[in-house]
Amino acid sequence: MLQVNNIEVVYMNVIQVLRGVSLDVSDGKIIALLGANGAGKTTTLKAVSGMLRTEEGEVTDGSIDFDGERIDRYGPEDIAAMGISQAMEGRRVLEHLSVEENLLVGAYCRKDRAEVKRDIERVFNWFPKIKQLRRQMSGYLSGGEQQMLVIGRALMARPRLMLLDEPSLGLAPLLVEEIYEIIARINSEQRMAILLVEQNVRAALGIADYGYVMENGRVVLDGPAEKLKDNEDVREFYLGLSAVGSKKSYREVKHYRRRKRWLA
Amino acid sequence: MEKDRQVKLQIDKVSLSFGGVSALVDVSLDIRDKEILAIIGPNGAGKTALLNCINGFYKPQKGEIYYEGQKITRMRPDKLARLGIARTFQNIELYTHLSTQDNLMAARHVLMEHNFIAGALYLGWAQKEEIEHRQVVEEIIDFLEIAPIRKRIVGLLPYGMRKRVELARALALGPKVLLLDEPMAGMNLEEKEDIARFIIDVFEGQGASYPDTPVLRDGIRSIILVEHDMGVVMDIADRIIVLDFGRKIAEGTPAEISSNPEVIKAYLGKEK
Amino acid sequence: MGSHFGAVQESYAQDLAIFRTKLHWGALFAFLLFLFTCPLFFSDRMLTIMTMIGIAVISVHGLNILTGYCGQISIGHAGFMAVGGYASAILCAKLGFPFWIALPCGALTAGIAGLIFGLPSLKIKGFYLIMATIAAQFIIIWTIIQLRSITGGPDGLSVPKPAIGSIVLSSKANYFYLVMAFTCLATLLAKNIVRTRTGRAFIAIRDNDLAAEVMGISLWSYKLQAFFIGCVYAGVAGSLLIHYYSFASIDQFPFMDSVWYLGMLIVGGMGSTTGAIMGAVALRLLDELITMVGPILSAAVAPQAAASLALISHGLIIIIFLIFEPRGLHHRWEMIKAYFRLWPFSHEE
Amino acid sequence: DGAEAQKKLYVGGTQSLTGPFAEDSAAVLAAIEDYVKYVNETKNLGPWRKEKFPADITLEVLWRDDELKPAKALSIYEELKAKGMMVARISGSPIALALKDKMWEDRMGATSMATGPYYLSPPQSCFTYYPIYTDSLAAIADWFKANWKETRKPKVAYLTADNAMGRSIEIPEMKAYLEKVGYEFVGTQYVPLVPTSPPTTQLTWLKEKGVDLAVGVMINPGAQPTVKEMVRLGMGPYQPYKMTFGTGAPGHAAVFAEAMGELGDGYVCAGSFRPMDDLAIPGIKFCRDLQDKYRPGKRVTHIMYQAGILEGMIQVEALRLAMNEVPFEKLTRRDVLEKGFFKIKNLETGKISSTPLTYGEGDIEGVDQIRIDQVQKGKVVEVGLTPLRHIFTRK
Amino acid sequence: MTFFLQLVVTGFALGMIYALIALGFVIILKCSEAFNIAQGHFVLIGGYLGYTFLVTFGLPIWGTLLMAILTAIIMGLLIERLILRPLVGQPVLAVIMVTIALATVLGGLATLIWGAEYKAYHGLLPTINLQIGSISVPSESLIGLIVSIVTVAILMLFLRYTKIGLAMRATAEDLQVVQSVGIKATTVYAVSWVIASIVGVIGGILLGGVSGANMELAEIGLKAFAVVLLGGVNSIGGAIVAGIILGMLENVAAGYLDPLLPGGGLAKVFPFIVMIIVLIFRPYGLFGLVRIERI
Ligand SMILES: Nc1ncnc2c1ncn2[C@@H]1O[C@H](COP(=O)(O)OP(=O)(O)OP(=O)(O)O)[C@@H](O)[C@H]1O
Ligand SMILES: Nc1ncnc2c1ncn2[C@@H]1O[C@H](COP(=O)(O)OP(=O)(O)OP(=O)(O)O)[C@@H](O)[C@H]1O
Ligand SMILES: [Mg+2]
Ligand SMILES: [Mg+2]
Repeated sequence: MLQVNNIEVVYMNVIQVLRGVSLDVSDGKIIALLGANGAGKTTTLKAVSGMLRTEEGEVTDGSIDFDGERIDRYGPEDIAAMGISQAMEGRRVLEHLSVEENLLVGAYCRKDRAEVKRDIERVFNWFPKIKQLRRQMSGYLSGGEQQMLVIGRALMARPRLMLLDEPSLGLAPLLVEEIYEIIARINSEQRMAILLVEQNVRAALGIADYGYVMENGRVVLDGPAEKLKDNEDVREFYLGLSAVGSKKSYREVKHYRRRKRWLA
Repeated sequence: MEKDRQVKLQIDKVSLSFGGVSALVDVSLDIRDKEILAIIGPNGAGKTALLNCINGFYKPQKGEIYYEGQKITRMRPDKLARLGIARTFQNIELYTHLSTQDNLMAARHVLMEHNFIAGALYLGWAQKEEIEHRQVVEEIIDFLEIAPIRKRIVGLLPYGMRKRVELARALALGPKVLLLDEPMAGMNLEEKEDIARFIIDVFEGQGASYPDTPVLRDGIRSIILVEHDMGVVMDIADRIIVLDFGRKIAEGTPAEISSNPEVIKAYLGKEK
Repeated sequence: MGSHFGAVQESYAQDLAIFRTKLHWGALFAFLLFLFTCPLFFSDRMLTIMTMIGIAVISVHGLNILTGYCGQISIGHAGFMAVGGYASAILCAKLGFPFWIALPCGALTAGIAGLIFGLPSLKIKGFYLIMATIAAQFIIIWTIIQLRSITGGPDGLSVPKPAIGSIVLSSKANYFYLVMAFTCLATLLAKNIVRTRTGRAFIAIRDNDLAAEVMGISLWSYKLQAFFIGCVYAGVAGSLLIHYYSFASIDQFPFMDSVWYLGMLIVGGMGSTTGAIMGAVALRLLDELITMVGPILSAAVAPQAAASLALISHGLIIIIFLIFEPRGLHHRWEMIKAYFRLWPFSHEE
Repeated sequence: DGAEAQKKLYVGGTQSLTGPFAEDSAAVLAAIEDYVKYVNETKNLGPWRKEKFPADITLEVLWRDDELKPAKALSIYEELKAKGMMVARISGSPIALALKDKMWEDRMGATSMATGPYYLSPPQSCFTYYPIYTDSLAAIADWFKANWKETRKPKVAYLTADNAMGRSIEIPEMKAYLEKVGYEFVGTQYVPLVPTSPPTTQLTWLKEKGVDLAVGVMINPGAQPTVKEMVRLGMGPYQPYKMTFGTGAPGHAAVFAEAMGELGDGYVCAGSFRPMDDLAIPGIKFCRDLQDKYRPGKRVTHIMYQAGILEGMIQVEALRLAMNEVPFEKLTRRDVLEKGFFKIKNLETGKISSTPLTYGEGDIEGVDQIRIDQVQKGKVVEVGLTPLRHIFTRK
Repeated sequence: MTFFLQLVVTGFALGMIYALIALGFVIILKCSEAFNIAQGHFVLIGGYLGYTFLVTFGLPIWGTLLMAILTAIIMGLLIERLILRPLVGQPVLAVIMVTIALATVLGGLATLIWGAEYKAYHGLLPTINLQIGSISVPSESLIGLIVSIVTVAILMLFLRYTKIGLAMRATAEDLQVVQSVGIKATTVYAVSWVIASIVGVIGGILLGGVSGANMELAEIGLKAFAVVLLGGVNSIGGAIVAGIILGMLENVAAGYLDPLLPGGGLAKVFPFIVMIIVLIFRPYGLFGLVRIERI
């Protein structure tokens, strides 16, 4: 349903961030997008959701198609209306709105009022912690609570494709597990396709069907999740397993600057 | 625990609430010289609130906080920074329009002395001081391996890099106590390893490799780490404190904590 | 990284310098030479315009420190100029002080007024602070009217021609040199302030006041310092203005001027000394251009219509400029520089 | 052609074609243009004048819009000066305050649309054609006192615009004069230059204090709502509560009467211009003729057209007088000031101004008597002529 | 006592008109965090429109209001489409600057169309005389009061019962988030500019009924700004209360304090002084939203 074809993205006319990224999200699948800090994962998501424009960024080459329609020149509102919703990184809650209002904003474009009410309750069921705080101004929530709210808000739109930018960021371990269960459930129940950017590679590859690894603005590796998990580099750099398969201790990390990345 | 080790920071029955929400309830703990103390707990347990109390941003309704024996409970945050308490933030709080280097220089503020008149004239003294501190900043940049982004505007850096700059800025304050609020969130494993190594290196001190920068040379002897990644916490913390609903529910070594049933129920979940 | 292509610095001192390359020094020299020789080939009118621009630049530098760097938006800058201007006018006219003593005293008075009206900034932020500064403007002007016995109230106050020693600054050229000297000095000092400790504290407060406080910057002290410095600049500009008119009157400091000083800063680009200069120069020149267009237009339509058409175009030019460059002239300038630094490569790594 | 082009003199000057005085300034500019065309064409100076303007010299109007901004006026002034202009004009007090000293330094004579006491402090090279506000109000006070029938002292208060113009009457000399003439001074009430709500409170105050005469300086947008509210509250010379309200020149009675009709009955104005349709007055007739000739179909009905005619006359007269003594080629600004403006004596204005205009060194007020007009039955009626009192003591 | 009550009553009516105009500010601030320097110029245009429709076209008051509202809608839409839309997502300061320039343009237009002339139309608004005991309420004040109350009420209902109110608040917080959920920010802006221009224009007609259409009307916009901040930037109710307080303060200051001072003019600054004092104790205005400050 979503095809990103060899796009290049340039910020402020001078800073080139993506240098030819292609990926594919097909109906109802979960796709993981992995990569180090600054690889361009967030930028890729922004390119899809049309959010680049407000940051002086631009897709200078390549194209993005959604259901066969080319969307890389559309505004973010139009793209959202087509059924793509993004949970942005950095816990972007609407601070001065209450938790409930935040969720309502998420469902703004939906007409089915009754269904929206039910969805709010559903979100509260997934995240009981924020249910207690439903009248609280969201700016006062703790980091993790805000993260739950952002995910909940993205879900409220009932999109066909959801772009999740690091959903597990700052969540307690118990909750990370839950979140992934929820994502998997939504994916299977609502046939919602998900493009997932994650640093928690273990969890992401656990539910994803397919994965891409980005490096320096390029896709350097892709394949079905199972195959990626077995890739030697992925195992070492992302899963923290040495060749033998045992886990290293953080105390014993070596003091030299290590070999980095696939491509120089 | 060795009781004779000097207590750096003592938190005594601190309670904090916002309207109806109690963020902290009678929390007592202390951090001693030469230790990395981890604070863990579910989301909304009050970890960040506790750090905010320590550095004066929140004023607790009850209880007292002592730093090296001095009562600091209602002190202004900037005074506490001068006393040597530095921190990083959960939702990155950098000076977005400054370069990495200037962010660190801005933290050196507390250790610099020239005022705006000397600065305006930029003669001898001010220039000398600027250069001196610039040297320290460069050492920190070198230590944290952020030289390539030295002159980049931090607002545009990727998430992980900004976290690292925050750590650098905290070090630039030259603190004696370092509070870290989820320094590794949003990083992949390899980057977490880097940060873990930096924390350990800072804790241990680097001696002669960074002769001009006291924090790096002698190390920071007391570090409080708030983090959700259990792997990291278990590996590098000397002692762990667990908060839940604003209360301290457990305290102990990593081994003790990981087998504490209450902690498993509230926070860790079943071991897989 | 751009620095691969720029000059390579060998010491921190060099890295910290304002003028780093031969090109920088050459440009500086050429500019100073131009300023020095201006009166030889410029008409009185051009000198007047340049003098007024110089004064505006000084004022906008002050506003830039306060608003552009420290983030305390002020729409009362003309009011602070009035304090400086009137203080030095009164010293000269009523107490017979020489100009060169009255001017710093005026500047200091404006600084103190800045401190007083800056006090609410410790509690009030953002838009609410704007209100306090607007209030400053009106309260200051009102006070000047009230103190009729020393300020002349609405009738204004005549000020003797400024003199430094035995040189009476009565010719356009003389005063032009004086203002330009002040402008250059003001620019240099502003640049130095903002690139050293104090300036970084200001930016820290602007970008993130909460973190700044936790990171050891006393909001209390630095916000007041910003008000003080910004208003001292305004005071100098106000003094220079009044001595140029040889007459002090409240009409020289209308509220709309405060708005336009902020406008100059926005058009130039907040938080950059070059931007402050560019903005002041651009808007003042545009203003003059519009004046010239009026009578020419009136050949086609009635004079009043011509005047209003000129005014409309004034607004439209600014609007169109902002639509294309909402971040101000300075930003455009940086982009051009970046482009040439990278040349012949089209993108940065 | 070349020789003719050389013999050119400029009149006009800075205008405030945008901002609050836009309309006044536009009318003035139109009048100056028309008058200059008239002089160029006929070489006459006015239907009632015998003198001729030198035949070989053409006049040209130069103007720039200063938007009432002092800084702009300054550079415009320099520009016009550089073009060789030897007379200037002032369009409002902000401009006056900024240019007055520069003009004196350059010995530039100027006509002025604004009238404030600041002109009376030396240096002086700006000339007005209606009296200073304090003198206007003194004239009203004299007239009112002369008609006062009761034995008790009449009570007077200021009811004046809340701006520099309105407050310029608050000088000790003014109050002293009122008391000297036999008034009891009660106090001051201010009305915003353009009021946003009817000045009910101010008027109630006057009523409570038992004021008989209220005087002040107000422009029409301030005076009209004030008088309207007075009538509503039953105050005025023909109302249950007897009180007279008088203002100085910019609140021209003619404009007022036209806008208010009989509602404005009783309103008094000192030193104001005549109605634009009173063709019995030679000056007004002249205005009408000029307009018929030079702007047929686009008649300017604004009262300040009269001011423009006066300004044109004064500027041209100063140039002419100066050229009587100094040849065109040697003419300087100083000559125009000292041998022109200072020498204007009894310049006949066709009754546009209260009296013929006379200027001299230190005498910038022009008129020496002040006409007092009152609105009666919706029409302007001349009710008195009072000598200038020179209230303001020069410093 | 009569005097005092007189002050209070006229102040109240004036304050209600201020509150109406201030609403325009609040709406723009609510959705874009930018303050609209040109709000006073909407008032100016309103004054002249009042003259045009009442006097030139001889329409009755309701026809005038209707036509003026139509004009205001067109004006608001044009401004949003041509000037604000290209600036969506740009720094707030650019938006503020654009409103400064817009003020210049509107001022120029008023001069161009109406010659900056003073155009009186008092007496053309309907006259209702109200005498409460010894206090006599001016007709203009009464009309102003009624029209403002009705307009404000309609607007408040509109904002409460449509989702647009929520969208406005959300847009002010974070444009990107709002766009990411499919809210058309441009629509939100368009609605708010239309509302701002409607209330400005109506306010202009009401004030013009007292003072006549006049260039000085633009200055009134500034007072409305003070009203907004006193009330609290994001509070419509606050704007109303503050408008009334300010209107009364202004009148009481003019009535009682001015005569005591040699130079007078206190009416202009007294509200400012009170406001600074209030803000020091309530930094977010009387009813403003407390800004969230946490790290
Ligand atoms: N608005 C912007 N202007 C200029 N450069 C930008 C901008 N946003 C991002 N960049 C640059 O683009 C690069 C990629 O950033 P991006 O945020 O896409 O990385 P990421 O893969 O999401 O990293 P992380 O895992 O840390 O979130 C970085 O080098 C960053 O500096
Ligand atoms: N300023 C405040 N006003 C109101 N409530 C607050 C405030 N600060 C924190 N809280 C509440 O206090 C509780 C504790 O918050 P805190 O930020 O300390 O949690 P945390 O332990 O850091 O959680 P996380 O791991 O999610 O960051 C939360 O429920 C939060 O909503
Ligand atoms: Mg990212
Ligand atoms: Mg936290």
